[in-house]
Amino acid sequence: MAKPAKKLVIVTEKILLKKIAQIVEDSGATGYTVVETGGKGSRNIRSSGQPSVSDTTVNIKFEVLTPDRVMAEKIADKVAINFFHDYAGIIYISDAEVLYAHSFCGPEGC
Amino acid sequence: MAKPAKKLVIVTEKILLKKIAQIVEDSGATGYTVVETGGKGSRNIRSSGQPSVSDTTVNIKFEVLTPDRVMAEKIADKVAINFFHDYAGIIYISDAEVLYAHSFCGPEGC
Amino acid sequence: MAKPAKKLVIVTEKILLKKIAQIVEDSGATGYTVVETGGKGSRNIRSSGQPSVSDTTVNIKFEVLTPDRVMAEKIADKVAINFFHDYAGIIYISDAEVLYAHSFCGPEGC
Amino acid sequence: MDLLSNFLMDFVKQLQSPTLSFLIGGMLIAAFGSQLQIPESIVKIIVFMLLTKIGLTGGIAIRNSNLTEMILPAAFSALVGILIVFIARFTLAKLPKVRTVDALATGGLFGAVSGSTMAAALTLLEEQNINYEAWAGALYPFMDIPALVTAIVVANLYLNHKKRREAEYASKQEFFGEQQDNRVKIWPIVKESLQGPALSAMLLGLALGLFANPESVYKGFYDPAFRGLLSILMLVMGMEAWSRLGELRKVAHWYVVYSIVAPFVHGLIAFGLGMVAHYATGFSLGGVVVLAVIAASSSDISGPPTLRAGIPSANPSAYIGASTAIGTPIAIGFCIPFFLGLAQTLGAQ
Amino acid sequence: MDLLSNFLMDFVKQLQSPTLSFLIGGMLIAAFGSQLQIPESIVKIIVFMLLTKIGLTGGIAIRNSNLTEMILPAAFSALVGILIVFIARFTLAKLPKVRTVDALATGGLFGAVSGSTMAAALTLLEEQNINYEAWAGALYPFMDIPALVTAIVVANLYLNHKKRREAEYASKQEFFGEQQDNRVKIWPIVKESLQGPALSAMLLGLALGLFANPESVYKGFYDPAFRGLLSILMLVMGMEAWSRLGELRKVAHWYVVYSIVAPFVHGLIAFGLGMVAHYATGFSLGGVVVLAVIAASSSDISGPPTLRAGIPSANPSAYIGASTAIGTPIAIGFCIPFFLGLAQTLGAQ
Amino acid sequence: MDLLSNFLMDFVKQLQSPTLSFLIGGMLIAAFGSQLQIPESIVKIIVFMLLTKIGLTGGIAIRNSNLTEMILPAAFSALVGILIVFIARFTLAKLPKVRTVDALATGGLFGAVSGSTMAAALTLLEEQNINYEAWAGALYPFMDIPALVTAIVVANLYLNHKKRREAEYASKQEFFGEQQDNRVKIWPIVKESLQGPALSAMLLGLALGLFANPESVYKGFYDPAFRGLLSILMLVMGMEAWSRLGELRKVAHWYVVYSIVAPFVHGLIAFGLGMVAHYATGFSLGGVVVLAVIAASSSDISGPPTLRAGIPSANPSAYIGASTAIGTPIAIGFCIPFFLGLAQTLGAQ
Ligand SMILES: Nc1ncnc2c1ncn2[C@@H]1O[C@H](COP(=O)(O)O)[C@@H](O)[C@H]1O
Ligand SMILES: Nc1ncnc2c1ncn2[C@@H]1O[C@H](COP(=O)(O)O)[C@@H](O)[C@H]1O
Ligand SMILES: Nc1ncnc2c1ncn2[C@@H]1O[C@H](COP(=O)(O)O)[C@@H](O)[C@H]1O
Ligand code: NA
Ligand code: NA
Ligand code: NA
Repeated sequence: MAKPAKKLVIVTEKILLKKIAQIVEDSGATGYTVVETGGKGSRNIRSSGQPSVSDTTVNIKFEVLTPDRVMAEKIADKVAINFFHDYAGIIYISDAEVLYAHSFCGPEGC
Repeated sequence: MAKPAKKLVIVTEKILLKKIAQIVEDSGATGYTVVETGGKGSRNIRSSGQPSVSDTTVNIKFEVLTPDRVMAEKIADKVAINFFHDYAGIIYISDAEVLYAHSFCGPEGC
Repeated sequence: MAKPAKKLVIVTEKILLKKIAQIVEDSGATGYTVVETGGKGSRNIRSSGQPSVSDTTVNIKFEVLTPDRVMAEKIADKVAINFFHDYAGIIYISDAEVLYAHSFCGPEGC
Repeated sequence: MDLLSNFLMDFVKQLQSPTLSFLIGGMLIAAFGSQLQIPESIVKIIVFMLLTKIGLTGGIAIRNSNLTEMILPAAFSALVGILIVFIARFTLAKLPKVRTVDALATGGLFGAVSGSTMAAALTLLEEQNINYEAWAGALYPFMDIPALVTAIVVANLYLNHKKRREAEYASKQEFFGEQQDNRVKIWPIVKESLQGPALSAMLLGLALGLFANPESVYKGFYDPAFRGLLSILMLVMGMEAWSRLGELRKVAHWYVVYSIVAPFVHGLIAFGLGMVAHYATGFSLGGVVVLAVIAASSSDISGPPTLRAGIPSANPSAYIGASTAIGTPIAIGFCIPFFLGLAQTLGAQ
Repeated sequence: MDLLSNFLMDFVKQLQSPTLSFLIGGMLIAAFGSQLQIPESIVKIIVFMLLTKIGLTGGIAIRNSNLTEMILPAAFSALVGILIVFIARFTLAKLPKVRTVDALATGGLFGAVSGSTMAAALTLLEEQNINYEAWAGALYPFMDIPALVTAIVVANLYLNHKKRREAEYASKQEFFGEQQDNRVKIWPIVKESLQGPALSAMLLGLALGLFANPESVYKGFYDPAFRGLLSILMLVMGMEAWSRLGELRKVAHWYVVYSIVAPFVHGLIAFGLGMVAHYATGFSLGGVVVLAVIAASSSDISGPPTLRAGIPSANPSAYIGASTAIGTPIAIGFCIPFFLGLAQTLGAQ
Repeated sequence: MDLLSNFLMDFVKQLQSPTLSFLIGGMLIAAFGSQLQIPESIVKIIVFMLLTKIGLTGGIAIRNSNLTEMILPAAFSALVGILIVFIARFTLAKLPKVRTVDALATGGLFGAVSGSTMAAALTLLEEQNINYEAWAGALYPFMDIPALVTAIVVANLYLNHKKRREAEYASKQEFFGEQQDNRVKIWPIVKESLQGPALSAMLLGLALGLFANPESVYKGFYDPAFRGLLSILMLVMGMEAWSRLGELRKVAHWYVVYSIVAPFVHGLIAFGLGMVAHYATGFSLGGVVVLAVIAASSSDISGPPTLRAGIPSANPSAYIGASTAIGTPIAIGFCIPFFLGLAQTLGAQ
């Protein structure tokens, strides 16, 4: 009943939100989940000058379930090549099994 | 020392927060972690009419560690059957190992 | 091209944010991602008396990618021994593969 | 002829009022793709303050007034709220490509009341120096709750009925445990409405106005901030309306027609009933305008989640899109000036 | 007899004041399950503005006043703050099922000061036209910090002592590296208190009042917004109190008794010392009320995180529950009117 | 001698103004490690209200004024904005360890305008009773946009040029698809600037001031809240400046020198041009101060994201650090009093 999948995670600067959403949508993935996060890495950069004495969360984390590794790597490559020269970010994948999803599982069901 | 577990992830509409928390609690899981997220899927529905010109996050993501796949699937089934006909959502599981937890590991420890 | 890694997840009380960030940084990890979450566990404690009639998120969730299990366990042990006697919390790990990262992959690349 | 040109000049003048011009400004900057955001927490506190103020006004007024005056307008409010749902049931629901549950949810939302639209109407009445009963804002729940309850009850009766008839649904019935019991419970819906943030704030204000002495904070804080805060909320409404237009494209075009026509029809019905109260019990013309505007308005804050929970199978893109993207701007931008003008014309006679 | 009926009538009248009626309103709508939420960012800015205003008032006042007047009340504040912790140590901690560290943390929280309670007292004093020294609000840190420091120090001394005695703890000692060094450091606790958002805002206001010329923003902004913002904060306090009641059920019932009695006891001690200052150095009766109220109050914003970090093994459900769910409503709803009435009775003689 | 001591006394007096003292207060409490936080949503709404108010003032003023007066100051604003980028290109960029793209981005940010700095200047002008054209705030976009556009265009021309020359970049070129087309498009940059939250709010206010009748909310809401809200924003600016100082340590020290000197240089150039307009078309001395201050200011809200997107390879720690940690406090704390004093000295003659 469950359908094996790859879970792709992209953490990068908030300013790239729309551009990465576009890449994910173009890739053929059925959707994505995105959340604002804080974080620290080698660059430790904030992408906006927004006054933020408050503990602003300035990274975004995309989670995208893809049916196979190929699609995940395609998205990862495109994001990394376009943005990781100039922007902070990390991309990783792991295994998952989708149990229920409206569009993910194709006609034959999960 | 570590105890194998399943990590169940449920992403769905915010309006279901309390009902899903109840299902998780009833299932015997020792707890859950929940976060507001944005996202896009096949339904692309917002569940509230709250004025939200701001980039409101309108989904919720539950993460539940369960000792075995059976419990995870029980929760998933109940959520999907009750809500996924009418509400947007996705459910998936992956493997994890619990290292420390107050109640998760039983008397014998993790 | 991808580099195998462990993903360490720590969910605990928000008041420990700085202390845990310090432990992670001291461990040699290249970075971390952190997000505020809500949640319920055996302790069900809020760590601050901040008026919060609103649905405040009061836990924090750290995600740390480490090159191996040893580093992940070192961090987990330190956090658990120092804080889990008095504070709510859970720690688990899972497998991941890093595809792109600025500092994670060493000179030979991912 | 003269009447029409007067009316048009008045209309343009009212579009220039802070309330309406901020609404239009919001639509324009959203159309231009502005990154301006009014944070959600600010929107929440503004809604709280506006509705608390409306409640306080009402509560303080009721303390010194003859409550029997309120009976007829309140009854008419409830009547209109229920009627609007049935109008949707027998017009919108009959149109091609419109599902019955979606039509009922839309009717419920248009029957329910928008606090921000009401606040805009009260402000414009004051700017035009038209008197209205200070308790007029308290008519809100009398129309809001009956509309939502009716929509949810009728939709569930309809669904139950359909389920029983259709044999192929039989096997699925056990999944929808909650709805198996064929009686729809009304009190939980009423309670959920009352618990919503907008109605809670208004009723809180009402109770404090009635039983406490909030005059000092009313005069020093809630009242003076009212119009300014409303201007920000109008901006948000305008931006929101624009950004929701897209959602409407996905649903039947009849929703657009409904959202333009319904506010006027609902408002006129209420206006007519209000005039009955005017002649019967001396309900002021300003009060008649308030009644017409809350009928013309569609709920934007409390209504949608109540309906989403009460009629889960209805498509929120349809009813929220119709209400937020078209219904609310029409109600604020056209119905308020229209009913104001109507009352002034009648008052001048 | 006459005195009592006067007192009761006064009490009811004060419950109708905006401050107290919003508190009660908050409890009622929370009890009713309302979905109304005041966003956390709004609560934060309100606390900032109230305490900045109190600080500015104090700073501007101190500029023109004889500071020696402040010495005695400030010393009494510190004394009361310390005393309250020891009272908890020798009463609450001795009760069955109450752990000593929990009792000490609770004593620390009740010794510390609630900015919102103080703001409520200052507002009610003004509404009743009772004079008080404008610098009275500046007594806050003199009681707050000693109470928190004493609680943390005593708790850690107690824990160290216990650890040394109990041999079975020996092996675990190395885990608690921080506490191995048996001397408890005081300066970090003081610093953490001063760095908390409430005290920071008050001290900032104080400094600006003393060294700058903030009169224009004080008169045009901070002062006029004070009462209105306070009414919103009182609503939040009421809702919060109600929602915390559940937590109290999990801990020993003695916390309920303590939370009802302690505010009065602490307030009376402070009132007595205040009267000493009244006769000795002319400290006003209004000032005595302020002193009594800050003693009766328990910290709601800065205190809890300081104690959570300083006494990690104490159970926050116990001390935060006791303070927020019962201590604060008692202090605001009963102690303020009580000490006001006491002062008026004494003043009338 | 007398002039200098007068100037110094004036300077100290201006530091005591609410605006500047809150800025200093913010730096101090941040230095002390205070946990005080002004929530981001509050900062956003304050910026919205301040810039809407400045826009409204301008719009209402323009309605009643001779627009030709504005031509010369607006042209000078644009000139200064462009000039500042080239100054950075030929001074800062030539310094050791400073990358050209970083220098250009820094120049763009210092050429662009800070709404909060401008608001502070307008407030201080009013406190000192110095007249200025009510439309002076509307000069903002005339300097802001040209500066950002110039910086982005020049940086991209420079990068393209470099790429073509350096053969070893050839293989990578295909990755940077967007920049392959060697013409830099200007309209998207202008549009992005106009869409930013600060400029959107100002232009919205301007349009409403021009075409609607917002006087009632202007007088009852936006205007009276202005100074108070500004004091909170100044506090935030001060805290932010302190917390960004650390970032500057990671980049070349020349940024520190630039950030101290540049505001004065830019301001003096603008002051000079403003005096030309003063003698040529009667531009008021107050207006000259506004022109000088917006030149001295560096953008804090809209500029950084625009530059981050437009010159991705520039290091934000360099330009945001330089602007927020040093440029802005210098502009507000030193340049405003300096140019005010200069104008008063010239006006007294
Ligand atoms: N080892 C890591 N584990 C988890 N998240 C990381 C790690 N390294 C970097 N990140 C995240 O990726 C972002 C960008 O990293 P960087 O490009 O190295 O600055 C950081 O802000 C973190 O949120
Ligand atoms: N392929 C996917 N990867 C990650 N999240 C998804 C995916 N598909 C759907 N989601 C999430 O699930 C929610 C509901 O999906 P849907 O029911 O398809 O509208 C979306 O709003 C996303 O947050
Ligand atoms: N089984 C679980 N699955 C997911 N998160 C959990 C689980 N148990 C506990 N947590 C998280 O860990 C926090 C502390 O747990 P505890 O120490 O048991 O109170 C909770 O607030 C949850 O956010
Ligand atoms: Na209606
Ligand atoms: Na106290
Ligand atoms: Na500039």
